[in-house]
Amino acid sequence: MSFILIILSSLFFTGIINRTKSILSGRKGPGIFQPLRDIRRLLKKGSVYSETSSFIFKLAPAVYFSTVFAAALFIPFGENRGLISFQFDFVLFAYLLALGKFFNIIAALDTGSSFEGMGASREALYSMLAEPAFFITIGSLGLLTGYSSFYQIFSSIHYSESASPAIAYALGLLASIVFLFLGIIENSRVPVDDPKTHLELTMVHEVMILDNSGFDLGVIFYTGSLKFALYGGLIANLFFLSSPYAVINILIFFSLQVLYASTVGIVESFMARLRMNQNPQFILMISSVSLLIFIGVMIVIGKI
Amino acid sequence: MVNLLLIFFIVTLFVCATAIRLKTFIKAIACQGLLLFGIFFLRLNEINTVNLVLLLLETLIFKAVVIPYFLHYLIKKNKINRESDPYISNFTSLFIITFIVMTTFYLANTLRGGVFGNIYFVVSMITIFTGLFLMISRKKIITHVMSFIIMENGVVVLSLTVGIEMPMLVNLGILLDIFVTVLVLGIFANKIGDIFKEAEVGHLERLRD
Amino acid sequence: MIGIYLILSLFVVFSVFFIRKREVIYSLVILFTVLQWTLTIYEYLNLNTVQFYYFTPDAIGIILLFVLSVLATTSFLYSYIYLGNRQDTPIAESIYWSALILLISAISCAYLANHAAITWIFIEITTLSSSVLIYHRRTESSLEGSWKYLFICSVSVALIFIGILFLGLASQQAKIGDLFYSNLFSKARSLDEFWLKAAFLFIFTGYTAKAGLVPMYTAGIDAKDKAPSPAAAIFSSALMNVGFLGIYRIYSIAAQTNIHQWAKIVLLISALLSLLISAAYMLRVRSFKRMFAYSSVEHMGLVTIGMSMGGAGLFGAVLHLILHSFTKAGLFYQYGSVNRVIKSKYINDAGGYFEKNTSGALVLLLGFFIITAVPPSGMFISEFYIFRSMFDNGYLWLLIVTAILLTFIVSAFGAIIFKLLFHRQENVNIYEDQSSPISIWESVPQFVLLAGVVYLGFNPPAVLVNLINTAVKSFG
Amino acid sequence: MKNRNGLILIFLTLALGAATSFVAFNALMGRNFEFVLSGNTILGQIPIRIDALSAWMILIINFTFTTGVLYGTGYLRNYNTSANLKLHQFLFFVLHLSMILVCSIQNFIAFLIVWEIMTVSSFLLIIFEYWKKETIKAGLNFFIQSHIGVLFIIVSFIWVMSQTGLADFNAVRLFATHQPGAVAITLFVLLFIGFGFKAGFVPFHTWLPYAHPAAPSHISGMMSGVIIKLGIYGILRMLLLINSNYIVIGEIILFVSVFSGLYGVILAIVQHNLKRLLAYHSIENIGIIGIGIGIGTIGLGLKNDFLAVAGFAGGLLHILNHSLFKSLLFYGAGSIYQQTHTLEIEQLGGLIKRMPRTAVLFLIAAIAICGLPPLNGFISEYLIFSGLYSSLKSNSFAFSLFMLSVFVALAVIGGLAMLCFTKAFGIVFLGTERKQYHVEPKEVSRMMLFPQYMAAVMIISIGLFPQLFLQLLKNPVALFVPDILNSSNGIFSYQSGILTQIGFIGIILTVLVFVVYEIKTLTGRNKINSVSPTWGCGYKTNDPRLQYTASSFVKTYSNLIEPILSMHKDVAVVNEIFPGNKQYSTHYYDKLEFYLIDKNLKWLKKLLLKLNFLQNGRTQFYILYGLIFILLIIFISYGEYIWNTIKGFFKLF
Repeated sequence: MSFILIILSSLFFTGIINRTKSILSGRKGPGIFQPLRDIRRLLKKGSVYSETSSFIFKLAPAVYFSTVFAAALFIPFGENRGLISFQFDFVLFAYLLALGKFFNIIAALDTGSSFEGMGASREALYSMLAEPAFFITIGSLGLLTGYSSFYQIFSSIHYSESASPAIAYALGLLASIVFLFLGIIENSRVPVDDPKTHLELTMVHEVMILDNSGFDLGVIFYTGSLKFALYGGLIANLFFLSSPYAVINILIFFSLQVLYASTVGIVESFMARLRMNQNPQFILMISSVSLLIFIGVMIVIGKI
Repeated sequence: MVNLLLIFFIVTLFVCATAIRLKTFIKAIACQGLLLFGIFFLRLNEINTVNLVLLLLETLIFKAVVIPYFLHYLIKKNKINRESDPYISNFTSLFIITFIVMTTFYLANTLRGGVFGNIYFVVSMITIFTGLFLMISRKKIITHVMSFIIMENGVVVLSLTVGIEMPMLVNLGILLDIFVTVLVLGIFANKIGDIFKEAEVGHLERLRD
Repeated sequence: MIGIYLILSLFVVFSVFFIRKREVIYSLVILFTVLQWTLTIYEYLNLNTVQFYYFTPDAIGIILLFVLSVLATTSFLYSYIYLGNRQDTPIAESIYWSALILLISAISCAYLANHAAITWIFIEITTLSSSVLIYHRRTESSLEGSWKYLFICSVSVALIFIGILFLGLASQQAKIGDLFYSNLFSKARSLDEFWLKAAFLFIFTGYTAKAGLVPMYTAGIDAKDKAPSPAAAIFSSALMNVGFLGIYRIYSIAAQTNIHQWAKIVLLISALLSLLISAAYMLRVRSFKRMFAYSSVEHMGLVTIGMSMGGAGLFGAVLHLILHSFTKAGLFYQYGSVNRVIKSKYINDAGGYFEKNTSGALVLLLGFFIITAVPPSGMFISEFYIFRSMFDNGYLWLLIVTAILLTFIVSAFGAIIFKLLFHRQENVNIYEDQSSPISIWESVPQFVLLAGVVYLGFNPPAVLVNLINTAVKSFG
Repeated sequence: MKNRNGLILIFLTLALGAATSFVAFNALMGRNFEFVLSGNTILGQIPIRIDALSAWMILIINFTFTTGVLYGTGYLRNYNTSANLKLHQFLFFVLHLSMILVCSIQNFIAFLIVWEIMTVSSFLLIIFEYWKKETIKAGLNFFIQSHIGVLFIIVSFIWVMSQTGLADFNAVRLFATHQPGAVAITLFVLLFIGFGFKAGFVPFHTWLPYAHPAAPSHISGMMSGVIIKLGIYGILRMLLLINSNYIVIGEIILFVSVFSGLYGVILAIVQHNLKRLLAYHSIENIGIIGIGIGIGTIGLGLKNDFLAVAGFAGGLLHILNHSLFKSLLFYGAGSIYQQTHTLEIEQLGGLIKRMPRTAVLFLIAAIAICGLPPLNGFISEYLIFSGLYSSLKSNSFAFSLFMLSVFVALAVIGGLAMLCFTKAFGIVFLGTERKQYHVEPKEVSRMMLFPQYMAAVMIISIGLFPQLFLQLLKNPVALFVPDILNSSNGIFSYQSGILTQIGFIGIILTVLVFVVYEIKTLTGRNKINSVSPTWGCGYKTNDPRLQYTASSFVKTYSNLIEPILSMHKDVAVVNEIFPGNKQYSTHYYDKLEFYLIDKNLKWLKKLLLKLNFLQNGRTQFYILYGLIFILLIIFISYGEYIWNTIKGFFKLF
């Protein structure tokens, strides 16, 4: 259920971002489905391989895509579970994404270019720094609900019934913020990274895929937006109402995805990219936010 | 009478301490041998012949004659210069020996009586420690040998306090000891004299870590 | 038997000294070896029986005598090899042999003597003969070494004599009237404490020269450094055991009285200082033999600690003594062949022994592990016992200090040994030209000794265990 | 000649392995093996017990040694120093035997003996290339440090023996039950330190980074694969025996382990030498294993079976996993060294084209060690994670916070490991070559590849079918948590159910990758695929020196952790107008090693060397010592008395 929705939303996610940006910058930007067209065109194209690169380079995009794809299977949809769900599935979720990153990085190193190595090193470092935030957040949510899989956690979050609703809602909000920024980092958008920059030295993600072309590039692009949708889905799960009509939830889902995308767009158009050496602080800041969540949970379940 | 001899004995120690020339040293040793003989002679209340012979051998022959002569011969043969140049100046050593004498007497008196009261014991202790002190404070090998002999004399005196009622064995031991050590020490000193021309201990400091 | 032994050995000594024909000497040496072994067996067969009025073989004496006989045999063998590889005058050789035999017979008698003065006399003789052995090379440094050894030992022997006189004083006052260990031991309680203390102090200080403990260990180092390696093997094993035995006897008397605690403290001070000094010098020692000598100091320190602890500690100490004798002797023998491969005796020049003489290198390797009490070393067991006794007696701090020092020693020893074995030496002219290559058979006896150490450590025959236990029990 | 020895060795190893594995497997299935050697007066009785735990270790040992002997025989082909080689092979067998005995003997003294034999033989195996100075140095370092460790063990054993009078391991249980808690904890801490030296827990780890590069690669594989695990075995064994105060003990273990894990990986990243890097990773993995054991122990303390099972199962499984992928990695490093004669990461590059098989195997191991699905590393880490997560629900804030930090730490370790191995694999195997080789590197012999395939197969199969291996772990875990054996307790089946799903996902993932890749190739067939130089952003001539280097790869990171590690920079300042050639080099030093070991060693040595005036070659002094000693003793015994008399003396006037 949620899987299909995620796929759907992923189709126009990037489009929405670009649209928001264009609107905000007063341009008549490309249509929402422009990115899809790009991807389709790319998929049709043949590809150019660097002579230094090896099969790793060819394999990496496939792995990248399939890890994110597999990860998407975990996302539940409100009351009804995701395609795959078991205890502590979020560990696997996180590590799947990590696997994808792993291959991206070594693929970048495979080209033997200095710029791509640079990007790779940044990507590796940032994702490493981002991991605590995710785990703490999920951990504390699990603590709040007393469950330990995406499905159970999300299906049993009912802020109103918790000991102190106010804090609970605050927690939900915080969690969504954390997920939002995690998504931004994972896809390396502003403020961590600016995909539209033209100086390789300042890129993170884009510079890693300098040498990819054709099919590979298309796959990578699509995976990017899929990832966004993934996190959007996670956020959405925080706010589903337990109502008999799935329609409402579906609406919530899409609206949240749109909201998310446009937020990213807004951020991108109003914020400048951080300086490279400030990124780590920024990312760690998210972790500390997630620690706040933990404290909040402790308060809610009355351990402090 | 005996006490007089013992006093003389101590005097010889002072002589050794202040002796600048090795000759005096040797003389003092010879004279110690004589004194020892006298002491033995007077001390021994009953004399059986064997004991007497042993005594004569020990004191008169060896300590008074043979050893001094042998030392003298060594000095002559190895052309060892005649000064017994010490690390510590004669004055200081004299002072230290006096200190040793005094403290020993004092401790002997203040400590419990019995053997401590016994003057032989005191003298022997004085002699032994003086011998050790001379050994430590002198440079030449030959002086080492001499101070060793002095120490041995002290041991002999000590054995007087103890060894009278003891069996012959102790005397035998002393005899063997003197014989062996002095002879061998002498021989080795001689050898050293042959190999290192100027027979000083200073040359014997190669073996070290 | 002792009488016969004394006469025969004297006869052998003199005839070796005067008849300077190789074959005669060798046959006489073989004769003496047989004599030595017969003595050992005979004394074992009639244990604790008074012989020749002054001699009574007791358990520990027998043990050490056995060790001595083994080492004497091997030492003869290696002396044969050693002299075979140098061109000495027949006089020098015959002096060497006679001195060696005299030394060994004196040591055996000292083991068996039951009378303080008698022991003392034989100790004196060992001093003489060993100083002759040290001087065998006829070089300046060897002369210096033997001189120092002789002088220090004479002084310490004099100290021992003073101690014995005090002991006599005590025994007079206690109406014992003689100096038989057995009598003193049985009537120990009646001895006057003050004199006993004095006697113990002087005798102990004197015997440290032989036993290689602080304070008088100094000369022994030079002696082991300068003596030919087969003799050095005896020095650092059997001769040290004599010193140990002397201390053991007087301490066993003291242990019966109220001064036991005091005597224990004296022993501990000396032992701890010995460990300290050996550790300190292991870190900066420059030549191999000196290193071995210092490690002997360390092991005697351990033994002394064990002895002072008594009980299991004493058991461990005696075992340790035996094993250490074998191991150290083996190492010294092996060093004899190292000397034939590598000219320099200094550690800095050494190296590459593994390629030059593999079997010997293996001996050194095994010897290193065994001497540092790393299993498969029998010494591990004895050290374990000693440690345990320390723990049981509540000397935990001592245990810790010992452990730290031992670690230092192990590391220093290892660094040196492995440099000798493996270090690629740039200047090849330190190696002797292998005109007479060392055959594997030369290493075999050493392997046997080391194997013996392992065996005795892990599975000591009942005989040995009983002997040690009787010794420990007699200690009270 | 040489080959024959090699074959004999292989045969012996396999025979021993088969024999012991048979026994061990039975034990693992729950039929424990036990008989008592009637020792002698010295050793006492020597019970030989092989329970499930020993069995697990023995099986791991046997597998690793099988791969090791095969790889080693290929690896040592080029060494033709016959005597040395014979000795090496002999010792290899001794090591194998002693390790199996370590796992089975349960008598204090006998255990210490085999333990030390293991140390000695491994030490001698390490210094195979004895002609290198640093090899000897590293070997001795290893030897000494394990010696210190053994001292700790000896002391604690002596303690137990003198309290109980027994030499059997069960004496520890007796001791622990009859003593107050503090004593038991102290005992455990002593033992933990002792075994920690072997296991390489921080701060007892400093020997690893030297020993591993020094040893020949198959030996490094052995060491990292199994030898350090025996330290873990010892700790586990003692845990079984000291069954009290589990919570405190568990927290101790957990704390040390987290520290080791983080410290190990943090330092691993900045290493330039491949084997050194791997060595630091061993420290990290020991940390992970320790975390598992720690939470298991805490679970026992809290009577929380789920926690205990997750912890111990994760820890034990990770022992196996680490032995697999770490040995594989070391074999890979060995192959690289054999072909290129260097292990400096900065000098390697582009090897994937020259030795593709090695590269793939290395990649598999790298992914596994990062704990990424679908390989075995993830499985054990998952188990540990699950334990940690469930332990969050405790009823004290402090405890939860502690657990959360451990939780996060584990996650961070994973991330750092990823950073590290992307660096290692990427720089070494990918890109273009950074230097010219005298001999062109080529793929290594089958003899060396085959064992690596064996390990790789194991890795993948554990990754895809974890539930089977979890079943094997049932009895070992049951030693700690007995009541998982009765059928009512569903924890085990529950976990294995989850693992089945994980394995299933792994399979899905692989299939998915394959499918996508196939689609691409199929669609790509009728298109123009061209090959051209890497896009240098307009810079035409591409030169290998332009590539991103290992140091620059981790530069941002090393700036972040500057305070933790001490970096020595040799910077050449450019101050002329026409600067000449400049060198810039950085190398990192282990701060803990500096502060804990080097410093103390220095002052201790100074202290000892102060005694050097003694043997000064002057006879007078030698006699003086005697005199001083006598006077000292007199003063000690009569000091007070003499003092009084002297006072009396002055009173006279």
